[in-house]
Amino acid sequence: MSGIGTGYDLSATTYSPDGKVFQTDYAQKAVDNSSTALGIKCKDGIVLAVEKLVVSKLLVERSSRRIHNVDRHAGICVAGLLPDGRMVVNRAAEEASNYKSFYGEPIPGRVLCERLASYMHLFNLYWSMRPYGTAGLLATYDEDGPALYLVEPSGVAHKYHGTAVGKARQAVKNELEKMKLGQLTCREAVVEAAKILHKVHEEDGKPFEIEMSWICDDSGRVHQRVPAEVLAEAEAAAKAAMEESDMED
Amino acid sequence: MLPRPTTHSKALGPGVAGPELAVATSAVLDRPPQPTAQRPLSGAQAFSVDPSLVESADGPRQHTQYPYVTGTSVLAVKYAGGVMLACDTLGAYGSTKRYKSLERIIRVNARTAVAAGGEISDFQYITRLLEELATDDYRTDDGIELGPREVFSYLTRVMYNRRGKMDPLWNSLVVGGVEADGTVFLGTVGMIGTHYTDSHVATGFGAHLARPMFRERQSDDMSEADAEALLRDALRVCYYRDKQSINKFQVAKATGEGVAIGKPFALETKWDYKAFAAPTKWAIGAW
Amino acid sequence: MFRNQYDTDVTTWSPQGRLFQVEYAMEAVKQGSCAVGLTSKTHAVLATLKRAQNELSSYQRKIFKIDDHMGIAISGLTADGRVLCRYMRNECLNHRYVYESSMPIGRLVRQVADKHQVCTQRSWKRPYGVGLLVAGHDARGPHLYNTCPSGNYWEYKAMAIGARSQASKTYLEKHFEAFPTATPEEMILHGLRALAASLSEGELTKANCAVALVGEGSSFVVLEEDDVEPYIQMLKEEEGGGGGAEPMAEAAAEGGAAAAEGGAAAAADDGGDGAAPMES
Amino acid sequence: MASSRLVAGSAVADAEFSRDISLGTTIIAVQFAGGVVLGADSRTSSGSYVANRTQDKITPLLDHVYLCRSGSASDTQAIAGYVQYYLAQLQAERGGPVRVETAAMMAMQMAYGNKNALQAGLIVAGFDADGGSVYAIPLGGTLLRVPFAIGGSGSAYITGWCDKNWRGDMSRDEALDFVRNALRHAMARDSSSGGCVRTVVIDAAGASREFIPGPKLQPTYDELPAPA
Amino acid sequence: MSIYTYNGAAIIAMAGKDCVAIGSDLRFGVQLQTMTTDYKKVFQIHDKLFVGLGGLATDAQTLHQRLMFRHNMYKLREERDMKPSTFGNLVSSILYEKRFGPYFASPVVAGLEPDGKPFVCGMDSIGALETAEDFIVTGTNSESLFGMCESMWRPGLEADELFEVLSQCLLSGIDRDALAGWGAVVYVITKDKVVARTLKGRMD
Amino acid sequence: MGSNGGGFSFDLCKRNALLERKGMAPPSAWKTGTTIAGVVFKDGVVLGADTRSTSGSTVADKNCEKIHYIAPNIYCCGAGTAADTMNVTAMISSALDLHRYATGRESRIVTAMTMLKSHLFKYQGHVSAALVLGGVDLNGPHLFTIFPHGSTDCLPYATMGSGSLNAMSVFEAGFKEDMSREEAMALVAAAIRSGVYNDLGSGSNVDLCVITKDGVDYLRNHELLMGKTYQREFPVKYPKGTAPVIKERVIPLTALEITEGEAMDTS
Repeated sequence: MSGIGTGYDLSATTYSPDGKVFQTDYAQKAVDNSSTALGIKCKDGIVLAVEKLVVSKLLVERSSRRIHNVDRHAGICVAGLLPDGRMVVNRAAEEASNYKSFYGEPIPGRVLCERLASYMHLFNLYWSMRPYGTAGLLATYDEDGPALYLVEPSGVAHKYHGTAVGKARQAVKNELEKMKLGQLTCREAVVEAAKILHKVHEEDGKPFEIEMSWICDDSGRVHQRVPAEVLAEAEAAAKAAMEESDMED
Repeated sequence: MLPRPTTHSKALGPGVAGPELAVATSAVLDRPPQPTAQRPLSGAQAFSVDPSLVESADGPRQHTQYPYVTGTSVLAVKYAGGVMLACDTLGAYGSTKRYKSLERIIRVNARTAVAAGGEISDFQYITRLLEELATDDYRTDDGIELGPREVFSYLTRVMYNRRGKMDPLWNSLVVGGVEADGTVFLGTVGMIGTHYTDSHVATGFGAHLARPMFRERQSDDMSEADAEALLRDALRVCYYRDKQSINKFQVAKATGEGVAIGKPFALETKWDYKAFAAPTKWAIGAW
Repeated sequence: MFRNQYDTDVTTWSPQGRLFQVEYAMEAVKQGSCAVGLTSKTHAVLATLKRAQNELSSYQRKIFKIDDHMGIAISGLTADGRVLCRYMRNECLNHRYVYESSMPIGRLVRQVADKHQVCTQRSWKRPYGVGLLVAGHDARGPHLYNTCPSGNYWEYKAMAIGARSQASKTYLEKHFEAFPTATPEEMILHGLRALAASLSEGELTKANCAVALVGEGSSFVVLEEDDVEPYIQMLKEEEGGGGGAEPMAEAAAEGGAAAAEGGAAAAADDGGDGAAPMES
Repeated sequence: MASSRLVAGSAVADAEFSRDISLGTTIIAVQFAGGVVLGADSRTSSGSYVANRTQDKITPLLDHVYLCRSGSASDTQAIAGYVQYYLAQLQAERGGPVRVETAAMMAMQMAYGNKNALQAGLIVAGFDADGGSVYAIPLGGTLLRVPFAIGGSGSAYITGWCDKNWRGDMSRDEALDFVRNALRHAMARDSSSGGCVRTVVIDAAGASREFIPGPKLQPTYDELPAPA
Repeated sequence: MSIYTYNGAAIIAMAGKDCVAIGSDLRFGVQLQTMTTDYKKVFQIHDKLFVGLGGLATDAQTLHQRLMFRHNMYKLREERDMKPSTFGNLVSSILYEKRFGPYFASPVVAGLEPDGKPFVCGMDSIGALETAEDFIVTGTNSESLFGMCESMWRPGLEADELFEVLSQCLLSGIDRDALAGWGAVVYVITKDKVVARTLKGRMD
Repeated sequence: MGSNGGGFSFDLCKRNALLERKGMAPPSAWKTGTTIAGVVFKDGVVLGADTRSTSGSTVADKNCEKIHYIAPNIYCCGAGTAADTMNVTAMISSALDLHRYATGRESRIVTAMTMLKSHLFKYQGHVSAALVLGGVDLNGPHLFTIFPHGSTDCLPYATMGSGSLNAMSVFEAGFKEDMSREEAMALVAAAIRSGVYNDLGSGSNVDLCVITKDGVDYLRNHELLMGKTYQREFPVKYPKGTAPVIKERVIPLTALEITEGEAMDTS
């Protein structure tokens, strides 16, 4: 049922008669309209990737960041409103830092994820605030190994083997489901992620760049941007694959 | 009666709580910190303060602390292309040589190393602060990292702020490193925030024992080998003459290539002069 | 101008996942006169068009120095701009106090943008109605950033904001490939030409425009009045020569068209402007 | 009192030297079947400064009686000086060797009689007609005959070790080893003790000294061996 | 407050070529109050020997009396004047005797040795003797006297110039001393005469 | 009046203590902040000292002598309160003089050392003299340090005073057994220099004293480190009459020229 015009959809503290909190759903919309981001859990780590539309040629290449370091062992890729996303990342960094300074060890991924979810949930509880219009793909590597989480505007968070958010999320998920994620290495996943993003972007036609990070053995279990040359190779491979499939068409 | 504070007792010995002697028998058991005459006027003597002097002095009494586990001198020199820091690895508990593998030099980031003398718990706190700073740089991920001069400046503020609260961090710190443009940096910060940069620095006893040697032999364009030899000579003298030191040292180098903290090593020392073995052989009646 | 249920409150999402209040705040930026910024390999330049409220008033200042290595040009609500300016100056001073070094441009911009964001999420606040062009020089060279009321920020090679800035942008897009190697003087001239493109009437005079320059080894300076006069003179000579006039005329024409479009599309989905309000 | 306050104002401000020089020390003496072994480290400190790194803290009182000194260097030197003087006098008077106990008594008289003015912890040990004997004279001037005695700031660190490892039936070499090891462990932990180890063995053959340079001592836990 | 600054004094002794001069200010005060303005701190021991006594006035006077007593005894015993260098040692011994309860006075001795060579020496309150080739100062603001002398004195000053140099040093030195001043007296001792001159100084 | 009984007089102590209680700080005595040092070499002993004496932070004497004569074969460097070092060494020196007259033998260094230490011990550190005593006697060269409290050490190389740490670092790095005279002099001079340059209590010049069995070389101002670096280009010359003289008086000479005492009546 649509809430438009009913007046039940103007505040995060209002239920609609059928039990929905429309403001939360609307915030999710902002995420759904976002350019596509995906996360893959491989056997040796996590890869995060996101497409970024290049809206102006005056922009400095690769300047606007969507993937952020939270701590050495954790990173977040945000989708939706970028400013909202940054605030979530700030909070994550704060949590990581507080945890570290109090307990003396890096914050476990699960704890970080839960704390973030609680934080985002908070904004669904008061009329004076709005839910965050952002979702975060959280990649961590702790003593239990690598983990991928998705935290959504509602405060819901799940652990994933692979997932996507944004405009082409469904297409990406379809692609991910085809792959054998558990056998993939991060190095392979980088190529796959590039291919997927190129593929789902195809219809759009607008110029875009890919931002990608990983946390795996290759990166010393530290969350960092995928090295430029690795990324370039992956993009090249992705473009080649695209052309190939074009030919097939 | 209220329980006594559990500092250690002069009467019973290190690490033991109990009544304090009315008259200190320094002869038998020393008080925890080994004071020298110097009040904390500059970085060089910052931590080697005689607390009794502080207490008896006029003005606001430092109701704060008293160093417990302490490290002694830190020595550092600039040389061609880098800076070298050195100190021993002793964490003394009063006059007890308690922890002998205590590393007092840390790497802050690729360009900066910090070494400390004085209260080790405070230094560990400072270490955590610096780690957090480095992590902040990492998080920001914009290719900008704090240079040694910035770390140095930061530490002077931290130290001075704490002293402003009459709760000083009981350390003297040495910051060494290489700036992004290749400039070699070396500075020291005392426990009340006094700070200076120089071609060579030495804290604690090193200010008296090592600095004269540095003034004679150090030059900014000396080779790495020469710098290491100089530091070893200075460490040896400090070991001979500073009772809070042990023959187990660490040398760290900060160069354009990064920061390398070496493994602990021992120095060769000279004890077998004839006059040492039998000092009064020709002076019967002497001591 | 139409209204709907979802556009009065900054804490209300529209069913499409948009925040109208924020988008309206973005419009405030376009109310301000034009500000242009551009960077070379060594320098960053700001150029602004100043308005006077009436003939008796002075021209509104649009460029503010933040620190020796950084300054901003604002467009939109000047008062909001001054609040942010004060904040930025404070941050720079604090950074200088603690580290005895200049604050990295990007980090400050991010903080400012975060400050913006907070105002888009609290019912008792309103978004800042000002856009900033932040020009500065730090360890990583010269930078130009643009912040928006939405809390978004981007780093640009060159950028223009404010009224009729589309014309200026067109000029910049046409010439930006020449910027990296341009001399500071050339940069200033580029800046002024881009600025001139945004003029609807009249011409650049030493009174109505101000330029700022910052770069390697030169701290942030604002050129106004007599200091900017020689550059304006140079432009005029160019025009007289006829050679340089052509691109400007062209740009101005385009700009005019774009401005007309822009007015119509005010509240609608702003596709032309690089989806600036709600990058998602 | 007045004069001492006045001097505080006008005396040397270099506290290093106005403060008394202290034998923050480890001293030890053990009796074995045929005699006694005395041992001491060699560090003399003034505050944190090592004023003498090869001090001899084992002072002969007679050919067959030696004294280990701990406490204030000046006080113990003065005591030793007086005891040497009186013992020499007594020996000349008696025309024969003085017993160890007598020497210890003499030292006690000095320490006890001036206990408020002195800081001295002494161990007297020697060999006489009755064999070897060890006397401890801690602060205050108590005189105790003991099979072995330890003293000085370093002794706190080895009390347990000595209790565990001491045996009443040690041979000369065992006793010597016991002394060396006790000192080694005390010097490893007490910053006021250090440098070298000096020992004196006194038995029927007379007194024989040994000097072990610091680097020659076997390293203890967490220490590095001296480079060859 | 140091006991040394209870009364106030400024004294300089300077050596010249075969001559020597010594001068003091004239103020006698008790802390910040000026009592008299004709109080000389320089005393003549014999024809060619003067001693200046800075510090606590009561001790300076006592000391002066003891010094006169000792010198008179010496003269009776030896039938000659004491050499200035000998006298310096005498003063030093008298002071060191009270090592643990000193006179609060720091003497300056100036005189001509029998061979005509100038002799100046000074000491602290417990008799640490310092003989000088150039000058000796003492007083409540000895630092400023030091500064003047350090800059003005040069070897080989003749009697007249010695007087002028010493006067300048003394007058400008005491201008920076609230506890000394009100004019000065300077004695110049040469082979055949002693000239005493009173100088005009600030009266505040 | 005027005790000649020797020893210290304590009659002013009570009064001074009272004054001090009333807030009248006693004056600071001159002291020698000082770097003094000595080494034993093959044939003898080299002693060294700087030449600064201070009163508070003011330099009281720029070129004082800190190496004191004890006996023809013994010298002693003094640090601490200037009056104490001077008087203690002078006292022991004269006592040894008498001892030599009595015994007809060369003084031994241990004798000087023992006399010094017992004097200092008697005053329990209140006579604050820190000494480096050196000399050569029939047993060869000897070097002792004596602390204000009266403890002594017998050492091959020794330093004292506020610059002792600076000087010691030179010795610990450079000492060798059985050095030549030249080596030993260079080493001691370097040690003193280290004090002069690094310790504020020490300054000016280097005095050395080399004692061998063949005699003593007292090298006063062996190294002149600190001359005046400034010089008045043209020292101001005051013409006669510059100073405002109010009154001038010539004090007549009174002394009787006694050429010869009258012969005592011996009849």
